[in-house]
Amino acid sequence: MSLNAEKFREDFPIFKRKINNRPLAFLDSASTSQKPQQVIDAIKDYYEQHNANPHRSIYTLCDEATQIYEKAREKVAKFINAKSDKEIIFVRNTNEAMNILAYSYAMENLKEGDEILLTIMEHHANIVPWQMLQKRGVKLKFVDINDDGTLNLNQLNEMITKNTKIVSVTHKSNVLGTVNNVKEIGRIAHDNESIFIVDGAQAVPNMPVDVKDLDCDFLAFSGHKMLGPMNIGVLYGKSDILEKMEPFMRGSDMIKEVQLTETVWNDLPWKFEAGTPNVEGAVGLSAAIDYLSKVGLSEIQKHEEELSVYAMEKLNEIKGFKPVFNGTLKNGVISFNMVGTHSHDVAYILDEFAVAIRSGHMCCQPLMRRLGMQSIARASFYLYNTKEEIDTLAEGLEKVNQVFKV
Amino acid sequence: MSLNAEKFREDFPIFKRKINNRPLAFLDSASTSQKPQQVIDAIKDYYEQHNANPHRSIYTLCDEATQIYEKAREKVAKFINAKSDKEIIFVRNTNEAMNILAYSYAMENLKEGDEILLTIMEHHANIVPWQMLQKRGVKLKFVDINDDGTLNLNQLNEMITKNTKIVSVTHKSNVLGTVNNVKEIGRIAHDNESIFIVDGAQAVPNMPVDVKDLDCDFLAFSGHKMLGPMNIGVLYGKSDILEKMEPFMRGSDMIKEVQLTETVWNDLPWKFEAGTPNVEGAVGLSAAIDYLSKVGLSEIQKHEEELSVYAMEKLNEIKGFKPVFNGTLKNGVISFNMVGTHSHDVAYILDEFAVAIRSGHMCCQPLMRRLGMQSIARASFYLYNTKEEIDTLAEGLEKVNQVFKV
Amino acid sequence: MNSEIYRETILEHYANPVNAGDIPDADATARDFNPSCGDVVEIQAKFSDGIVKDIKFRGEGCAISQSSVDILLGIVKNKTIAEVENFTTEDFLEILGIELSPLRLKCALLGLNTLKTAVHTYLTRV
Amino acid sequence: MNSEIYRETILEHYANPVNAGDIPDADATARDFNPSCGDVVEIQAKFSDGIVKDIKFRGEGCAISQSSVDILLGIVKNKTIAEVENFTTEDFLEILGIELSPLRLKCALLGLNTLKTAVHTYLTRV
Ligand SMILES: Cc1ncc(COP(=O)(O)O)c(C=O)c1O
Ligand SMILES: Cc1ncc(COP(=O)(O)O)c(C=O)c1O
Repeated sequence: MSLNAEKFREDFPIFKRKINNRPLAFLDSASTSQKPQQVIDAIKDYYEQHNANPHRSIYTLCDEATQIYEKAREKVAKFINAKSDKEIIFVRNTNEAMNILAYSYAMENLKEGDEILLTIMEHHANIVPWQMLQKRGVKLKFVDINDDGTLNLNQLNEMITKNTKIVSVTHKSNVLGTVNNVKEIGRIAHDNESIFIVDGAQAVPNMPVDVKDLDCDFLAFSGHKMLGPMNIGVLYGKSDILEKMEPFMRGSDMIKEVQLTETVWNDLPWKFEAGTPNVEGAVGLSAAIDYLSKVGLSEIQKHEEELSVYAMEKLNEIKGFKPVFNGTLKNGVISFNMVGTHSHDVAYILDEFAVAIRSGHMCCQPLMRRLGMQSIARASFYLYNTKEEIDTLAEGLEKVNQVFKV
Repeated sequence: MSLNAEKFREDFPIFKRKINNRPLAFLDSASTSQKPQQVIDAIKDYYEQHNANPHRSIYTLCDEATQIYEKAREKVAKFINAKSDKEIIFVRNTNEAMNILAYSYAMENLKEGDEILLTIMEHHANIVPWQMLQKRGVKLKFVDINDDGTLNLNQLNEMITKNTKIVSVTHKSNVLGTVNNVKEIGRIAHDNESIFIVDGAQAVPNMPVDVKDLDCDFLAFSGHKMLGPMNIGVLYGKSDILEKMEPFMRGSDMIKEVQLTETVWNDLPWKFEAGTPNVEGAVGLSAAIDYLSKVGLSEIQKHEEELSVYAMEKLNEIKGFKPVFNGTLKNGVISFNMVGTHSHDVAYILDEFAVAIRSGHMCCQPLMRRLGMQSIARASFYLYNTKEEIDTLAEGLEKVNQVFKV
Repeated sequence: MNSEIYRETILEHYANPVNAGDIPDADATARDFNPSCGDVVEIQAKFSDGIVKDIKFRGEGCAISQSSVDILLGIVKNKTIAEVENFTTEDFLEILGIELSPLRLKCALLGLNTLKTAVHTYLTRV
Repeated sequence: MNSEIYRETILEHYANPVNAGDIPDADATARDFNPSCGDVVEIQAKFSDGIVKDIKFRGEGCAISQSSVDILLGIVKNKTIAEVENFTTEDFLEILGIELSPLRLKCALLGLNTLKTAVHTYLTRV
C-alpha cells in the first residue's frame, strides 16, 4: 500500500487498547476520528504552559494564548486556502456553523416565497436548521439522487429558480460516500445569484479542499472528524458576506463598545465569537492539520480508496451482504445491510470482534426513507485503517449470519 | 491559613513555569482558572482510551463515551443540587447559555412593551444578548448599585413592574466582587411572576451554589473558570420551562425523527444539544468538580476572603492605590487603579514580576461608565493563590509608581 | 460474549412476533423512537374494567427492541392497569434475563417506555 | 525588561500630549477602539491642496496608545496625503523604536489604524 497505516497507528494511543481481547478495529471515523499523540500532547502542553483567556489582558500568558489562538486560525485559513484568516470563524461543530447561517444569514435575508435548495443526501445538520425558515414561508427543496448514488445534477438544474436564495450541499455524503461536484454546483448556484454553502464535514478530513477553487460562499466542517478535539469546528465565509451579516451569539469579545441599549460589533472574525474562546480546541485542530498535512490529504484519499476496493471484494463474498449501492463509489465509506439482521444487531455482534462500525439512521433520515431503509450499517476508513481490520470485519459478518441463522 | 494553597499548587503544572525568571503569580482566575493535572489527565485518558461519538452506535467505545458523557451530566446536577440531570444542558460557556435564553425563551415569549430587568453590574454576556429583544419593543432596565458596591435592592423593588417578564442578575460581580442576594431577588421576581435567571459564572467556581435553595429558573456558568477545560459550560433550567421551550441549535442529535419539512425534537436535555457533543469537555468538567468538591467550596471561599483582607491591608499602604470601593467587599476580587497610570500599563509592568492581572473594561462597560472609569486593574484569587503572591503584586505596584514617577 | 444475548427466545420473538398488529378501536396509542438508531415502536391497547383487554404493536428495529416489546405485551395482556403501572424496569429485565450494555438497554426498554406512555395517555383521558 | 518601553519620550507625550484637541471644521473624523481593553482614539483632520493641514486627537487609554497617537500626528502633520498613505506600520514602529509584545502592538497601532480610516473617509468623499 502506498500509505503506511501501521506506522501511523503507533501515533494513536487508543490502538493499544484491546476489546474482548482483540485489537481495536475502529471503522467509524466518519462519525468521529481517533486522536494522535501529537494532538493530545498539544492540548496538554497548552494547559501546562500557556493557558489564559485570550484578547483580554496583556501579561505574558495572555499574550501567548492570544498568539496560539490566532496562529491556529491562520493555519486553518492556509489549510483550506482562504484569502484571509478573517474568514475563519471558530465554532463548535458543523451543526453550529449551519445554525449561524440559518439564524444570521437566512433569517435576516430570506422572505416568503424564497427557496432553499438542498439534496436528499444531506445530514440532519444541513436540513433541520433550514426548517426554521419554513415558518416564514420559505420553501425547502430537495434534489434527488441517481440510481448509482450520485446526485441528479439535471434535476438540480431544473429545480433551481429565481427564488432560490441559498443552495446548500454536502461535499461528500456520510452514507453513500458520494463526492459531489461542488465546483459545478457552485457555478450553477452563482449563475443563479444564489448563496452557495458547502457542508465539508466529510470532505475536509479526507481529501484536499480549496475554497478558492470551489468558489463557495461558505464551508463548514468539524475538527473531531479530522484528528482534532471535540467541540472545535470551522465556518469559513467570504469576508464581504460575513461583513454584512448580523452576529449570531452575542455577548463579550464580539463587541467593540457596549452601551446600555446599543452595541458596536467587533471586526471579523471575532464578531461571530462570543465569550471565552476555545484556545484548547484551536490548538488541537492546529496540531491535527499539521499531522494531516504531513501525511498528505491526497495520500489519505488514495488509501481510503484502496481499502474500499479491498473491502468490497472481500465483503461481496459474504452471504447476505448488501451494499447500499453496488460499490461503484470507493470513497472510504461502505454502507450496507445484512439480509435478515438489523444493522444494530450487526454492529453489536461485530463488537465481539472489537470491530467498531456505525449502525442506525446515520443522521440522514430523509435519505434513509428515499433508500427505503430504516437503518443501515456503515464501515468507514481513515489513514490508520488496514486490510487486516477489514478481514476481521468479514470474520465478524460471518458470525452475524451464524447467530441469526442466515 | 486554613487552606493549604502551597499543596494545591503542586497539582497545577503551569506553576512550574517561570516568567522573567520569577515564579508565575497568576492573579487572574476570574478571567479563567488554571487546570490541575487531574483535569488534564482526565482529558488525556478520554482520548487515549474511550474516544467515540456518543449516542450514535452500540460498540464498546461508543457505549463508554456515552456513559462518560451522561455521568458527567449527573455529576453537574448533583454539584448544583438540580432535581434531575435532564435539567443540565452542556453549552460552550456562559455567553452561549444566555443566548439560548435570549433566542429560545425571550424571542419566543416576550412582546412589545415587556421588560427585562438587569443590573448595572452585569457582564456583557448578560446584557448584549438581551439587546436583541429591543428591536421588537422590549425594554431593558438596569438596577443601580449603592455607594458601597452592593446592589440597590430598593430600586429593584421599584423598577420591577407587571411588564417585567425576565429578571436576570449576576450572582457575583466579576468587577466588584459583590455577592448578590439572589435568593431574595428570586423571591421578588417570582412574586412578580417573572422568570428569574442567575449568571453564575463567578459564583459557581468560588462558593457553594444550590439551585433548589436559590429557586432560580435558570443558572448559567462556565467550566473554564472552575478548573475545567475551555468550551464547556452549563445551562441549568427547571425542566417544566425547558420542556416548553423551542430548541436553539438545530440539527443532529437533538431530534427524534426528521421528515423533509418537519421534525420531532428529542427529549431533555438533548433537545438543546445539536451535533457531536463535547465529551472531552464534560470529562474535564467532571474532574474539575471532583477536585473542587474535595477541597470544599466553603474552604475556597474562606481562603479567598483571607487573601482579600491581607491584600487590602498590604496594598492600601502603596501610594496612589485606589480600590474601586473601599475594600468592604472581600470576595477574592480586588479592582483598583493606580493614580497617574493607566491599568494597561500597570498590568504590563506587573508582568515583569510574573504577576498576571486583568486590565481594561472587564467586559462590563456599562458598569465602568457608571463608576466613571474607562479602565480598571483587577487582581482575583483562587484556591492556589498565596500571600507571597500578593507581596509580589505589591512589589510590582511600587515599580509602577517608580516608572511613572508618581 | 456479546452474541450470547441472542437467545433462542429472543430470535424466535424477533422472527415471529406474536403480538404484532393493529387494534382498530384502540383506547390508547403511543409511539416512541430511539433517537440514536431510529428504532420505533407504536403500541395500541384496549382496556376494559381496569384490565388490558388487548394490546398490539408495530415497530421497526433491532432484534432486541422488537423481541422485547413482543415479549412485554405477552406479559401485560390481561393484567390490571395497576399491575402494569407497578411493573418496573427491573421486573422486566429480570424476565428478559439477558445482560445488556447501557446502550442496548435503551433498545430493550423502548417498548416498556412506550407502554407506560400509552397507559398514562389512557388514564389522563378517562 | 518590560518597563523599558516607557522611555522618556513616551512618558512625556503621555503626560503632555501636543496634538490633543478638536478641529471644529474638520474634513474627516475617525474613531476606533481596542476591543480587548477599551482604549479609544478619535482623530480629526483638515486637508487642503492634498496636504494634512491640521490634525488632532482625543483619546483615552494607556501610555502606549495615547503617546503613540500623539507622536504619530506630529509626524504626519503637513505631509501630503500620498505620504500618509504610504506610511507603513513598519515605518512607524521604527520611529517609535520600542520593542512591543503582540498585544502591546495593538495599543501602539490604534492611532495609525484610526488615521488610515480618517484619510480613507476623506478620499472616498472628495
Ligand atoms: C459574571 C460573568 N458573566 C459571564 C461571563 C462570561 O463567561 P464566558 O466568557 O465563559 O462566556 C463572565 C466571564 O468573564 C463573568 O465574569
Ligand atoms: C455530512 C455531515 N454533515 C454534518 C455532520 C455533523 O457534524 P457535527 O456533529 O460535528 O456537527 C456530519 C457528521 O456526522 C456529517 O457527516
